[in-house]
Amino acid sequence: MLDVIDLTAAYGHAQVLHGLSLRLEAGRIHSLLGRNGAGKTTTLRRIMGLLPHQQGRILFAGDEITGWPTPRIARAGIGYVPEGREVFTALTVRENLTLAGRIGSGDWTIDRVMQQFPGLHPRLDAPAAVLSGGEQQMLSVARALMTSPRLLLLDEPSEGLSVQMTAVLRDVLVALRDQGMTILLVEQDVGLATKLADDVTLMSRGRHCWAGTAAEFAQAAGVRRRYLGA
Amino acid sequence: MTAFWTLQVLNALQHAALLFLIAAGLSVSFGLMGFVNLAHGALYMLGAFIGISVAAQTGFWVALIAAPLAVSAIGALLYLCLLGRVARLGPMPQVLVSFGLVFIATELVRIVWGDIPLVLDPSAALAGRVDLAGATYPVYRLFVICIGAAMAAALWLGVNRTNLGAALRASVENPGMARAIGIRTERMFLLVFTLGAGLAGLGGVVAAPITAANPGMAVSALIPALIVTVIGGMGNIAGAALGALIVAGIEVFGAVLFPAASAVLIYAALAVALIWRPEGLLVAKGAR
Amino acid sequence: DTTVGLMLPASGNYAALGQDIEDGFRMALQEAGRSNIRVIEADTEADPQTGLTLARKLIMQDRADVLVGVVSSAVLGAVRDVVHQAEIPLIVANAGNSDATGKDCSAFITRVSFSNDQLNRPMGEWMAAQGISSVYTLAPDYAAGQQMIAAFSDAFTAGGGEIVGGEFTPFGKTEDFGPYLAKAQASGAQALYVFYGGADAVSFVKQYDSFGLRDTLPLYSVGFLTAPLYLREQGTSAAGVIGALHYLPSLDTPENEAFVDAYQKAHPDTLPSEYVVAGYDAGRLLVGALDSGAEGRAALAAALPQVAYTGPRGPLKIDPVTNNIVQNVYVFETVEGPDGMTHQVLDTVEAVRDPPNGCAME
Amino acid sequence: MLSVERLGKSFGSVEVIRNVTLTVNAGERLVILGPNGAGKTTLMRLIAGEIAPDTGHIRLDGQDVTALPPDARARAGLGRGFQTASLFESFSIAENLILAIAARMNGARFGRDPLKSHDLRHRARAAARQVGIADPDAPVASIDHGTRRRLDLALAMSGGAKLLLLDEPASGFGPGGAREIHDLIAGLPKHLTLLVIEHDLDLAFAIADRIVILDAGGIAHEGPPSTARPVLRAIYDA
Amino acid sequence: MFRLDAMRIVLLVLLLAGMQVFAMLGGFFGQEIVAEIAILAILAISLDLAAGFGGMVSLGHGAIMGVGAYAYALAGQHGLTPWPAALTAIAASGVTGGLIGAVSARMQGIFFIMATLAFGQMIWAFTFSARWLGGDNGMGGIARASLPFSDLSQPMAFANYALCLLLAVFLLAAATLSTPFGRSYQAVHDNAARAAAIGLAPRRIRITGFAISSAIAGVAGILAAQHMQFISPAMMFWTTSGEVLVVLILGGIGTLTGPIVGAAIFVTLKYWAAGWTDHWHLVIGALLIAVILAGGRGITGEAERRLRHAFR
Ligand SMILES: Nc1ncnc2c1ncn2[C@@H]1O[C@H](COP(=O)(O)OP(=O)(O)OP(=O)(O)O)[C@@H](O)[C@H]1O
Ligand SMILES: Nc1ncnc2c1ncn2[C@@H]1O[C@H](COP(=O)(O)OP(=O)(O)OP(=O)(O)O)[C@@H](O)[C@H]1O
Ligand SMILES: [Mg+2]
Ligand SMILES: [Mg+2]
Repeated sequence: MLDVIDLTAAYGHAQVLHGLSLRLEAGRIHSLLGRNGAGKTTTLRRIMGLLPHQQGRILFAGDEITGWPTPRIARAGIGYVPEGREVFTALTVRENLTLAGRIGSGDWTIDRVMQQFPGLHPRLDAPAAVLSGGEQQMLSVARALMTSPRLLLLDEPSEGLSVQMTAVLRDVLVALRDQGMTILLVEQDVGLATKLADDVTLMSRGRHCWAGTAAEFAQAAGVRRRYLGA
Repeated sequence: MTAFWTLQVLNALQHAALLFLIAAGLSVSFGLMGFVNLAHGALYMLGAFIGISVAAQTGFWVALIAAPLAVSAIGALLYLCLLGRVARLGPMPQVLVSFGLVFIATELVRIVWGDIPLVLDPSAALAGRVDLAGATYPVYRLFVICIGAAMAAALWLGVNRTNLGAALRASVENPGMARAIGIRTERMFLLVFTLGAGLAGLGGVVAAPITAANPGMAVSALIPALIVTVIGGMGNIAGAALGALIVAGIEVFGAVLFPAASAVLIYAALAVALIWRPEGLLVAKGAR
Repeated sequence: DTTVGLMLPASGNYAALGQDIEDGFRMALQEAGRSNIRVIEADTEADPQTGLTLARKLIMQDRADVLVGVVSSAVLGAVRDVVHQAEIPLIVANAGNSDATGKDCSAFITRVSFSNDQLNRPMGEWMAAQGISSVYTLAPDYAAGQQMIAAFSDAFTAGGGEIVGGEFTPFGKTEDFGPYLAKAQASGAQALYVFYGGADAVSFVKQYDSFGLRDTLPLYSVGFLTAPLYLREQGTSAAGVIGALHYLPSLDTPENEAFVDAYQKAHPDTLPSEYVVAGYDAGRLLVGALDSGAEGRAALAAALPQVAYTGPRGPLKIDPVTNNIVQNVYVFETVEGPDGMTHQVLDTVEAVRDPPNGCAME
Repeated sequence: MLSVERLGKSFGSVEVIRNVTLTVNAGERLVILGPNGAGKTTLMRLIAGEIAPDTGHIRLDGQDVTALPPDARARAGLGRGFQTASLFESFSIAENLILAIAARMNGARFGRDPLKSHDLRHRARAAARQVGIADPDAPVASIDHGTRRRLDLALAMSGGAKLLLLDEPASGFGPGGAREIHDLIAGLPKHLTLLVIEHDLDLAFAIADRIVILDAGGIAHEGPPSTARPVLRAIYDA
Repeated sequence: MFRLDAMRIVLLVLLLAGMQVFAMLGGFFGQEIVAEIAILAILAISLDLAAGFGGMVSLGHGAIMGVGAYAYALAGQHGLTPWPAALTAIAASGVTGGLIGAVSARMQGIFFIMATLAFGQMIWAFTFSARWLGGDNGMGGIARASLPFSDLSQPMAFANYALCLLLAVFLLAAATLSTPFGRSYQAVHDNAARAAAIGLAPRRIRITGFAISSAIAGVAGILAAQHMQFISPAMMFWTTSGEVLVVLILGGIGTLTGPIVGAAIFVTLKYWAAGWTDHWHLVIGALLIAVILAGGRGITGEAERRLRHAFR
């Protein structure tokens, strides 16, 4: 589904990714793990075309999307839940969703996402600025779904979610996977990440350092300690 | 006496219509795109002068269409070559570049059209006067009221009945994320900027039969337009219309009832409005 | 050699007037065939600070022998003290503030244009004499506007008329006169008397006409309203407007005919405005003083007021009491002529001289 | 230390905080739990003075502070951590901390440059170390998410705050980081009073002396950690 | 955030020395220009304090400067000697700024700009029509300051005096920004919510900052009145403030040296370009745009960035 080959990225003069490679099988949940500052967020931003293109290639569903402008990447079917939510605070919840729905294929409607996140329903016409942290996080996921993606990139989606909502999110992601969506999950909650994931990739200082299935990861205690300190 | 007040109410409406045409484009680029476009007054001025030149060749009606189109084209060109790049740099560079454009446009107008004020004669069909509730009122001024009202309605529908307004606000707040949900921000900004320029051009050509076009108008049109935008609330068509009505009302009835204070009245109103509602009377939906 | 500092606005609101004055001034120098006059231009805009800076530059750095120009009264007010203290002659070619040849007069300041009083006073007297009994006034709210209306009102009421109302419109920001025209109409006055210039003059006449007030409320003005500069734009809207000015291109005198011909050689299809004439007469005055043998600041200052001649606008001399010009004032009606709008003289008030108004030189 | 009496707050027609009464004793560690949108952050904003309550009173050390602005409450000893890190973006990490430390020091407002003070710089570095920030001279604009969260916490604690309000302090930390933060908060000096909002139950139970569960704007439960589990289960399963 | 580093000190010294030399060699008009640059630079520094470091972009600074100038002239008329008159005028400007700030401090961005525009225009309209202040004709006969060792009626002496005042104002501004107050002021600009949470009172700090900036604008007003010995409401009109804003952004906002560079360029260009074209505004406009396209930081900001780069 997604092939990332030798990707580099930098902020000004600070090189952050040094030739990262990733391979995502379709219809699976893939966890990308690493310590703070490892470059996880940078990887996702790079895939979305939100950072200037440097070296490397990105292939998505047979297309080479390297260097495409972001809107085109989004329209090609990649949904993005950014770190820190980034909902449009000046817009209402409904506007956030309909806007994203403009490029969707229509199989995700406001009603359908409301079924997944009923907590948002009473707040539909409130400006996103006044939502609680957790509500904004749900909105951010819901917004990405409205674009009807084939591949969903999630950057720490459980941050700020209550235990109960985290469980809801987990169920949603599993259901999406079962419907055939491919998911790339960056998550600090290693427990959640490994419980959900089919495949796991570890990265450290902008480089890929371990990859395997979830089962293999569960065995690899040494790797976990070394790269995650857990 | 009623004829007198009818006349003044019509004057206020007519003044509001002109203010609305200038302010609407400013409000959209300001409130929805976050672009501090001080060159808006210059586009307004170009609308007037181009309209006058076109009308001299082909008559009023052609000018009424051609001038806004020409100014739109100028706006689009400016955006593509210059302002699009500046838009990303933040408000201070925007102020500076658009101020620079005011200087340049003013001098170009002086070079091309000279320093002597020019007027546009409306079509003969609009030249007469009609009797309304005892008052005799110039047809052209009624025409201005109608154009203002029609544009207000069209814009309101355009911004509120499509997702355009929301998409713009989203793109301004967080361009990266807006692009990540598939909004083609650049194309949309270009469209909106062009539209705003066209509105300014329309305002200019519509105003030209009433107030003489002169190179000073790039600057003098700016302040009332800014006041309308701020009092009405940014990025909000209904707000721009309301602001235009309020400002026009204050100017016209201030001139009638408190002539001695009429120079400061509008600023006093602005100060009061800001103190009462520091973010404009009608704030763009959703913004805190 | 004589060095002239020409202080005129080349940019900003008054740029068109500046251009006309300069054209006239250069015409006079050319006519005299003098090649030993060096002219240094300075763009004063309409800004007193800039005007003052440049006046000082002309006086101190360029060592000018005489200053010519000054369109805006605010600039004149700003440079007055410097000129007086530096004892350099200044020929005022426009700015009409009556005080400059009244209580603030100076032996070094000679005016060849007009004073606000000089044009408005005859108009007040003339209108009263016509049997007009009530007038509504409008003018921009600044010193010159107030001075003009005051001079008019004094003369008009002294002649038995009554000012039934009036308004000063906010300066520089009134572009729509609709509300004021409605007020004037409702005042029940017999006539409307106004002072407007620049873009305001054009808009005002257009708007006055569009409201159809011509039949009910005839328009009188100090003549700048329908001056040659604006007449082409105003077109037939200006028909019937009556005003008073010190010069009209349509004056039927041999001096004027020659002048208009000469001007039109350089500016085909354009009639000289009163500003061209002011510039021209400033030049004539200077040339006249030089011809009398004067050289240097002090001698020029003394010689300038002595010059008298009959020029395009008729007989012209300088009143030694105030150093203001003494000239004819023409009351005219703006009418449609064979080729466009023109002015038809209704009456000539001869040799109008301002009272000293507190002027005490030295 | 802190007492909140019959506090109420509505936004438009939505009643977000309903009649909440709560007391926090000096040195106590109180954790607020509750579902998303329960009103936890709103309660904290009321206590910090960022928004004004519709009804009720807030007392700090016995003094009624309901009408005081946030800065006055901060000077009275209240330290605030934000749910999304709130930093001085054009300053470095150390300078952020210096500002926070200097702000609470009474003294000449027109004295020496605090950013150049060795003493303050020293204290700022110590404060950065305390939350595990390695490079205190980095400009804030270039640091990663985890470091931002750490700095936010450090800003809350700096300058001798007596009562810390922390809104989800452990969120955004990496797997190893979360444990660090647990230890860090658990190891804070005992005289500090803590009011913490947290979704991470492990952390909550590790540090809490007392747990308050907020649901739909009201207090659903209050008591020692041992009593909280069944209530939580009831709320979360509903 | 403000730092008075070596680069800025070097630039300041070079600028002041350059202007001194220009005044010495440039004859009478050169001296006049240097004085004018110094006045504009002081005003731009004052605006930099408000806009660059406090985020309070003001279109009322021309009017606030005018209050200083008129207060100085009035105090002189009422018999005060120049120095006490100057103190009165600085206080008048500071208080005016404090009042405007008190009303406007809670507004942000364009709303703050418009509020300052409104108050500035009210001050202008009042002065414009106040007969006792000379109305639009202005007031003349204003005294220059007197110094025991120098005759300020000499243009060269006055230019030096203006440069000294400029230096003093620069150092004062730099020092203010480096005090605990100054740092708090910049912190409030950066993040008001966080500033309040660490115990800084944003509103009070903003008002104080605006008042200080206004007092400095008053210094510019006094100097302008002394230089021209004539004042008129033209200096209070909003376009004056707009021009200062342009000077500030052109030179580099938030640098404190930028205002001096911007003022020097603006004034020289104005007189130089006006010497060969009536359309000198065109030249200025094109320059403004060029500067922004070169990087958007203003001349000083851009130069500093390049130098920092080169030295690394
Ligand atoms: N805007 C920026 N400018 C400069 N450096 C940056 C910027 N954003 C991130 N970095 C640096 O890039 C590196 C990788 O950051 P990134 O945000 O990708 O890490 P991450 O793995 O997502 O960390 P976290 O778990 O904290 O979210 C970090 O060292 C960070 O300091
Ligand atoms: N300014 C406001 N206007 C309107 N509604 C608001 C405002 N602030 C908060 N709310 C609403 O109040 C409710 C409580 O919000 P609050 O932020 O206190 O929740 P929370 O308990 O902190 O949730 P979370 O755990 O998700 O952060 C939410 O439903 C939110 O949408
Ligand atoms: Mg990250
Ligand atoms: Mg919360």
